[in-house]
Amino acid sequence: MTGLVWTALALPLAGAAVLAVLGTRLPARGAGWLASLVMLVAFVCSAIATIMLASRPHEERAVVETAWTWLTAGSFQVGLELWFDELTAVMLLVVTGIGFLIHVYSIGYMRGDEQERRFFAYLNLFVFSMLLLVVSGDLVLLLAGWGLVGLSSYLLIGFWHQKPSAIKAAKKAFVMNAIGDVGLALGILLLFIELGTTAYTGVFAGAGSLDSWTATIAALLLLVGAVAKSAQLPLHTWLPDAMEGPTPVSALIHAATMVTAGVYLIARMNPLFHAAPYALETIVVIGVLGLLMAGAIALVQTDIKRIIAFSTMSQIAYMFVGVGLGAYWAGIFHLFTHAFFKALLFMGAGLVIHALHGEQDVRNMGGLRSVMPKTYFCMLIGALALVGIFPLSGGFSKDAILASALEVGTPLAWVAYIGGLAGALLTGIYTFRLMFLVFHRRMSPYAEAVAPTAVKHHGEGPSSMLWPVYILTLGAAVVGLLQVPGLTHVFFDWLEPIAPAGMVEPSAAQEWLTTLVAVSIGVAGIAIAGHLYLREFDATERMRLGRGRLVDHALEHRLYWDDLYAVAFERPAQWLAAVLRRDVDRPVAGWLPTDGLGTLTAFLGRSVSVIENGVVRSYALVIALGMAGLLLALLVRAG
Amino acid sequence: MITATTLITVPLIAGIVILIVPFAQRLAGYLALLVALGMVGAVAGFVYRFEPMAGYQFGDDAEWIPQLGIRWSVALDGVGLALAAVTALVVACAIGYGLWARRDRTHATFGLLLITEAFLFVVFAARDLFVFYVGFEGMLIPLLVLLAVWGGDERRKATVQVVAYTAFGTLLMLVAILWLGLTAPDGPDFSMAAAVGRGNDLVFWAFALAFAIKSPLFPFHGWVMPAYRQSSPEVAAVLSGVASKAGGFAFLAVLVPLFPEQSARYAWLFIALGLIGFLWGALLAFRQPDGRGVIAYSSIAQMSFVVLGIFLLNAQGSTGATFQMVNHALVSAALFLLAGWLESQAGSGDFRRLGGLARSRPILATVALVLGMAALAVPGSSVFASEFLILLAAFADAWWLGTIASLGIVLAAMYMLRWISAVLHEREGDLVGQLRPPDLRSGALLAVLPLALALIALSVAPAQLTERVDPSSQMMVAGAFADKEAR
Amino acid sequence: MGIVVFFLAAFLAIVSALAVVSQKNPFVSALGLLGNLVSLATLMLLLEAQFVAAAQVIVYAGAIMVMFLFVIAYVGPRGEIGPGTRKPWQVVLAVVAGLLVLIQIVLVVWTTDFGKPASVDEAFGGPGAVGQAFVTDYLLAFEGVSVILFMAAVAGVILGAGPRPKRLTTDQVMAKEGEAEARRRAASRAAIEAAREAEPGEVR
Amino acid sequence: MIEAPNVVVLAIAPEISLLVGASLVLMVAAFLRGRDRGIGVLLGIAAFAVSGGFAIAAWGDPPVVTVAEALQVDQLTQAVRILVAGCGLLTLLVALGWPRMREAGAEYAAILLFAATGMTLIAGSNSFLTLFVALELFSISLYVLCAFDRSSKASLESGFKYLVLGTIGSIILVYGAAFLYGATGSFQFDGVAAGLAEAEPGAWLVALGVVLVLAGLLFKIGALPFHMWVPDVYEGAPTSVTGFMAAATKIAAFVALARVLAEPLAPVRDTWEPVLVVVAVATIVVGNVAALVQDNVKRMLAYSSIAAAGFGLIAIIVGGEAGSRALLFYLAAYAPMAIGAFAVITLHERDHRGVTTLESIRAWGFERPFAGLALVVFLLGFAGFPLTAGFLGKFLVAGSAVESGWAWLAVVGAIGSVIGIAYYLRVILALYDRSARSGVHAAGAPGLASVSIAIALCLALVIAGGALPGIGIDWAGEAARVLAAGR
Amino acid sequence: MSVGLPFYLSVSAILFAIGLVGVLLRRSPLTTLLSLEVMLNSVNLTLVAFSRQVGGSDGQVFALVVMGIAAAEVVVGLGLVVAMTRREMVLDTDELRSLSG
Repeated sequence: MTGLVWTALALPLAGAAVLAVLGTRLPARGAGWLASLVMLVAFVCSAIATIMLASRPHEERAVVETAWTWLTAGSFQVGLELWFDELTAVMLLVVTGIGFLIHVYSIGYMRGDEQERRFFAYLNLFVFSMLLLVVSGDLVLLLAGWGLVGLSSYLLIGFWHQKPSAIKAAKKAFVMNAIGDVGLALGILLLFIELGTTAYTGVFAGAGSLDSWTATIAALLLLVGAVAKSAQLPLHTWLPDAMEGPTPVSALIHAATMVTAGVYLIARMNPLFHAAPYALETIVVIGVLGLLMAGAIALVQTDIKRIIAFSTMSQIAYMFVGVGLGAYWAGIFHLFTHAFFKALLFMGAGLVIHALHGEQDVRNMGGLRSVMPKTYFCMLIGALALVGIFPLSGGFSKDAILASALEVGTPLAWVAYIGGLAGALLTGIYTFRLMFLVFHRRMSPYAEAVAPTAVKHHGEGPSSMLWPVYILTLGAAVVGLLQVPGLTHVFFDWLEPIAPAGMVEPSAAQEWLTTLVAVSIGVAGIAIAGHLYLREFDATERMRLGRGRLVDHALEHRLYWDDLYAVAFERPAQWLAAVLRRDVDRPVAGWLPTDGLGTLTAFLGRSVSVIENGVVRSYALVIALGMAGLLLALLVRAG
Repeated sequence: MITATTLITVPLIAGIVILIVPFAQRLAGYLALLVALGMVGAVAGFVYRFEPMAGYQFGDDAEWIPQLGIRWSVALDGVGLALAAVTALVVACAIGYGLWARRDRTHATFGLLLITEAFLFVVFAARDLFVFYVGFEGMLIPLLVLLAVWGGDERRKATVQVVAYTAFGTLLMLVAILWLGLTAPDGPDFSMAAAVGRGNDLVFWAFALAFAIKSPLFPFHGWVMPAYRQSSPEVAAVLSGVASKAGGFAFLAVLVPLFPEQSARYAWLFIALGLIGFLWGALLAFRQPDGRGVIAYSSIAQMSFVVLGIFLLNAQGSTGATFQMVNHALVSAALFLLAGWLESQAGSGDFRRLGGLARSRPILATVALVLGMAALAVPGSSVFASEFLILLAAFADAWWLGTIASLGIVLAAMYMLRWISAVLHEREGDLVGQLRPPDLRSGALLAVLPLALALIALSVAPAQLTERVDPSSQMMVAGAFADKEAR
Repeated sequence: MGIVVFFLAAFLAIVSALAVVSQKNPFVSALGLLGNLVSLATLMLLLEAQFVAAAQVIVYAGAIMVMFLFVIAYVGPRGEIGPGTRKPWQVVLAVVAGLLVLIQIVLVVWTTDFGKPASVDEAFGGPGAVGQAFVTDYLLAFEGVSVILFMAAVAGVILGAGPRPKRLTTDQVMAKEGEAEARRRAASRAAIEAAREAEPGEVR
Repeated sequence: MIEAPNVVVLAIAPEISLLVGASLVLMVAAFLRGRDRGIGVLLGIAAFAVSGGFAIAAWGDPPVVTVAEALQVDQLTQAVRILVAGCGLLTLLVALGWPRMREAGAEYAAILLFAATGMTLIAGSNSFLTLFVALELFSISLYVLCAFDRSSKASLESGFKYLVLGTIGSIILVYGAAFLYGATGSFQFDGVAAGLAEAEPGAWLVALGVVLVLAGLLFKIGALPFHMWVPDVYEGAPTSVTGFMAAATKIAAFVALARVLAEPLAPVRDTWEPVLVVVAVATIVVGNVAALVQDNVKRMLAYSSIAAAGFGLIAIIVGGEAGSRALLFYLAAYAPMAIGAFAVITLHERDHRGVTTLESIRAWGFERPFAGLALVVFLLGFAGFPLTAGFLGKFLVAGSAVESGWAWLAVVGAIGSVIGIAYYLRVILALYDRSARSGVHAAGAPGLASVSIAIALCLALVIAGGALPGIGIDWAGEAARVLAAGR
Repeated sequence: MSVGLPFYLSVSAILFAIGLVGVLLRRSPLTTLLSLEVMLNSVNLTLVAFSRQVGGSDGQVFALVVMGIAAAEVVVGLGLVVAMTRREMVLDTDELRSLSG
């Protein structure tokens, strides 16, 4: 069983290495198929391993295995440790499964790009990193995976590296992630110093014995990492910019897998967070604020991918609320369903962009329903799942989170509940704003000029792009049924063992009530969106939501977070570095002023040799004076 | 029987022979490369035979100048072996690169590089202060000549600067060594073992100054910029890659064990300087206009960090510092070779005139990316592992120390990304169109690749190194640690 | 009597020494030195060093002075150069140095109590006593001086040998030197230029 | 009845052989006038070899005081005899490369032999009278040797300057000896020592005598403020003579100074010690600083030899067994470096047909790899880099200073050495200036082979003295015991 | 002896100083050599005076040695002057400045 997991872990790495080394010696198409094949095998391995895990008795489901000692120093020891349990299995399946589909999709999407091989190498590398993150049984190793996904994300966002905006976005993502890495690393350091180990077994066992302050600080430091990776407040600003990367990347990394790593981390570290209630409350607060803010900003974005990106941020904020409330299973469940419908939405958007020759501005779309009916249908399913319309997948998972808030019942949980419902309204509006602007209303002149011919020639897309979309559509529609309140209980049962201290589980009544409310709100949102955007209008008109210019301006500028960072950190750092370089380093490092010293010694040397004027009388004079001087000194001293 | 003495004498003799025997130019180069590869093999044999718990090994101990109590005493422990291994690799790659670059007057360049290697081995293996001094000072000569003769346009000024700084430090150290050796209780004795704990503060500072300048530790880095910028790539690689490690190694293997009491007492100062230097170098690297500037200041930052790690005086700190030195040797040597390759192809290292090199140069892009990512310590890389150990040590010492130090890691990400994108990405610079060979290939690639592969290997199993280093490095700081605890 | 002779001799010695130093014509200076020697010989006689006094006159007046006069005659008017006064500081400092040395020695001499001079017998200072000391206790010095004189003779031959030069005035000599120097410089410059411009192959 | 003084002929055999050699050379020269005169030089070499052979054969014999107590023949004297014979031998080899040797080689050899006789005598002198005679013997010989190249105005000028200033120095020495005679009633060293021991402390007369004697001797070693003649004379003299002066004169004068301080003046150490300390520091500083701005290589080496004299003075001040041993080793180590360096300059003068300056030596190292490398080694030896005899000399001197509480003098010496490295480096940089093309090219000429042999011998000595100095240290220690016993 | 030792020594010192000043001031090489002779003579006087004071012949022997050496020096010095004359050099010590710096 563990062998299969190791295989699943190693295959993408091998794939990446083979692609990198062979490079141009591979046929262009072959790279994509090879990478996809690797993913398929990895998925199959994961699936079999999961089945084998499921066949075990409950108490034997957490498997730990060390391949070799990775790093030692003194009492510090980190093994290359595999940790395979129910949560790992879910993540494995999501990563390999969705990952496989997106690889296949990419074959079509990237066709014709001269750097295809590099793209698939990066993609495989990313999958390896993500798998390392989820299967590692040691925090340091998790951090390694954590960093490597950041790296692959950087590489993929900046894939079209001749675009300065892409490189800028990639760097931004990497630096933000690095801040998170450092936070996470500090948390791990603190845990090691308190517990003497970084292996999960030791940490879980010792978490309970930590005093609450230490636990809180450690948990908050881990949270910094989670927040950065999952693009939550206040380290979220990289995610919208990350849409500069190719669309499959957005689908894989910035929707289905990497950004959810923060949720996974919190769920994984639940024994620690359990010991740190303040940290859990912080997570809820971050989640509520994030889901509202991201939803609001999504309302005014004009880039199709950015709208989906903010939606992602908002949905992950829901997951944060879920895990923050202690309903780890609900958070992971939402992660699971979200992976399907968000990947679907991105890939659908990708089809649209493909058909429009790379256009991403929704103002230049419109009326595509007739041209791209298959795409429209799939995306509609995805959008409905996102809004949480019964019985599609998103509804079940999101409502599970909200219902958990009801079950918890604290004031903060009520805030979360209300906030979550408000968020559902925003979700409805922005999702269908997108759908209406893209597929309904009258075609924009650009779309009219481009789309019909493109579709006529190539169809809505090559089959390698369409089939993954279909499969995801199916998934988005049905995976919610794993956990129908009162009927099926698969997900909760499966994940229950991961939280030794137990998980919050709402009653069926709470869930159905919440579903009722949430679906109504979602439908209301769709209605509002229809009211606002389903009218015919000139595409050049600015798409405002409210009347107040201030609000619009603020939302369009994403609530000034970027400007805040620029003013607070980036510019001072740049200024400081410039000043240090220009004015400070030279005097400080040049404490031995070789120039000045050289001039000084040269001056001294010249003054000394002035006496050496070649005149023998002067020499004799110096000798006489020297003798007289020595004599004088000695006589004075003796006398 | 191959011992540490073999390690020293073979490159020394080979270097001198290559220097003076008038072989054909190419032949001299290939001979030098052969010897350098032989040294890699010899060191590999040592690594294979090394017993981590057995202390100093492969040693020789013979009378040298009995009148002064000076012995030819050389042996390798884990720390010395790690650095010797990386030295052998870096020098081999540097010679390989020089061969590719068709350096003129091959005899002299490669002969001198081999002699440098021999002296570096002396430093890493010395168990006698006199022997140590010979290595520490001796390695300067060939490097200086290499800098002064084959350097860039301002090589004279750079040479003078290097000499002024380093000679100043080492000569004061010589006086200190004399004091230690001649005031030994049982007649003159220059062995390190006899010097443990006998030094006073003045002697301590004389040593510390020499090492701080060589490392270079902030604020003794004034010579670094001119030296790294003016020397030819292979020499810069050896200078920043391994020669600077002599300073860091000396802190760990000489200063701390010999002066446990002072080391514990003044550890705070070195920690402070290390911390400042780490951030300082990172900030300055961020604003450098060319590749060499970035690498040079990042080297200052990294070596300051190493010193910080050493003076935390615990197992993780010292092992981490050693590991970090190995990593940095590989990274900076490879980066300098790469920067040199770029300059030789494009005619400039100026960021404003480069860029977009990744386009249709996949090999260059891959190698540069791997190195860049290693340099910025992406988690999972070997540099990350070593930095993590030092951070761990810092955090264990004081939480705020670790927290501030972690800032430097974020800064490292910023400047290395700037380097990568300025060279590889974005729009093509005006010089890039004129490049002759389109991609990193053949000789130059073969010179850089082993360094990159070594980094990757260390990333996969860093414990292979730390397990061998750990017992030795713990021994080195044990005395000072006990003193610190007693305080 | 002794006092009168002493002061007379001392006065003459000083005056003649001043003459040596101050005269423009080296011939006159040399004659001044002769007077100085004789005065000193007188003083030595007062100190009962008859043999040394005699040697002083014989060696100096008989040998050294003659040599001087020959060379002065050989060199001719070129030897006549007035006291240099181009740099006042040189003069001031020279006088200061001289005075400083003088004052210090005189001070030491007059503040030291030497005690009574030793009583000496008749033979003291005579050729017998000094001669005996020379070939017994000071044999090595004696031999050494003879070796030095031998060597000096050889050196005189080496240095003095060669073709006889033309007589020229100072100005002519200086002008010629200037020309020669300029020629030499030009030649060496040309040689270096030529070597620089040559192809490496030719250089080899 | 006059009794002949006792003379142990065997004890003064080296001097006798030198003098006989000189006479033979002159006689042969008289017979062979007009023909190839290399035979005169060969005879000179033979005389030096025989003289040195006698001294070596007598090594370890019990000390003898001979020639009516004028001369003490002990280990120190033997050591100087051997060293001077070696210097003379090497100098004659170098001189063969000088074109004028074909017409006046025999005279040159004869006068060199006379000078060497004076030097060996001064080392063994047992009275101020002997000291003075010996001093004059070699001084006057050197005046002649300096002016030996009559075709060169610079040579005549240097000879005349040396003569005027040297005579002033000698007069001062005699004057001092006279005052000491007045104070003690003797010229014999033991008599003076006995008299001074009884004299009231701080007597002005004694102080006067001591200062004048010291001034006379310091003049010969070229210490401040009596150094003024050194640069001009070194520059103007034929280069082989300069090498001989830098090496042998220094040995003789230093040993004489050490003997005078250790024997007659030992009781008044309080008087001369402060004088020497001031002089030593000033000499080191001024010598090094002034050397820094010289463009003429011979002149630069002259200043460096002034600085070296300052370093030797440190050993003199320290005195005792350690200091004396260090002094002797330092002088012995300095000799081959000086002769070798000036031999290389001789070679360059032949190639260049002109004065050796930093400009004219540019890129010459590539023309003559062996000579260039040798010069580098000699310069590094002067600078005190490890594995050269010069380093060990400085090591011993600084070591003796540190050991006996004069550590600050060692530090001054170390700082001087730092400055020293800067100007030696200027030469090395010029020697291997890759951007310049050598204006001269190496050409064979008669006599150059012997110069090369001399360079090779010096090189071997310098490296052997640095790598395996044990014998030399033992040897210096034995010779130095004489001086140490006096205190 | 009617005049005390200090008188002789003073006369010697005065001559020494005169000779020294002569060397320091005169530019003619011949006069310089003559001034040196004055200095040498003054030292001889000191030696002889002390010899009388001490009552040994050592000082006188030394004085004789000094005389001999002075002769040798004069030979070499004058030989140099002659050689310089032959090389048509200016006989002015201030002009002997090709070696300086």
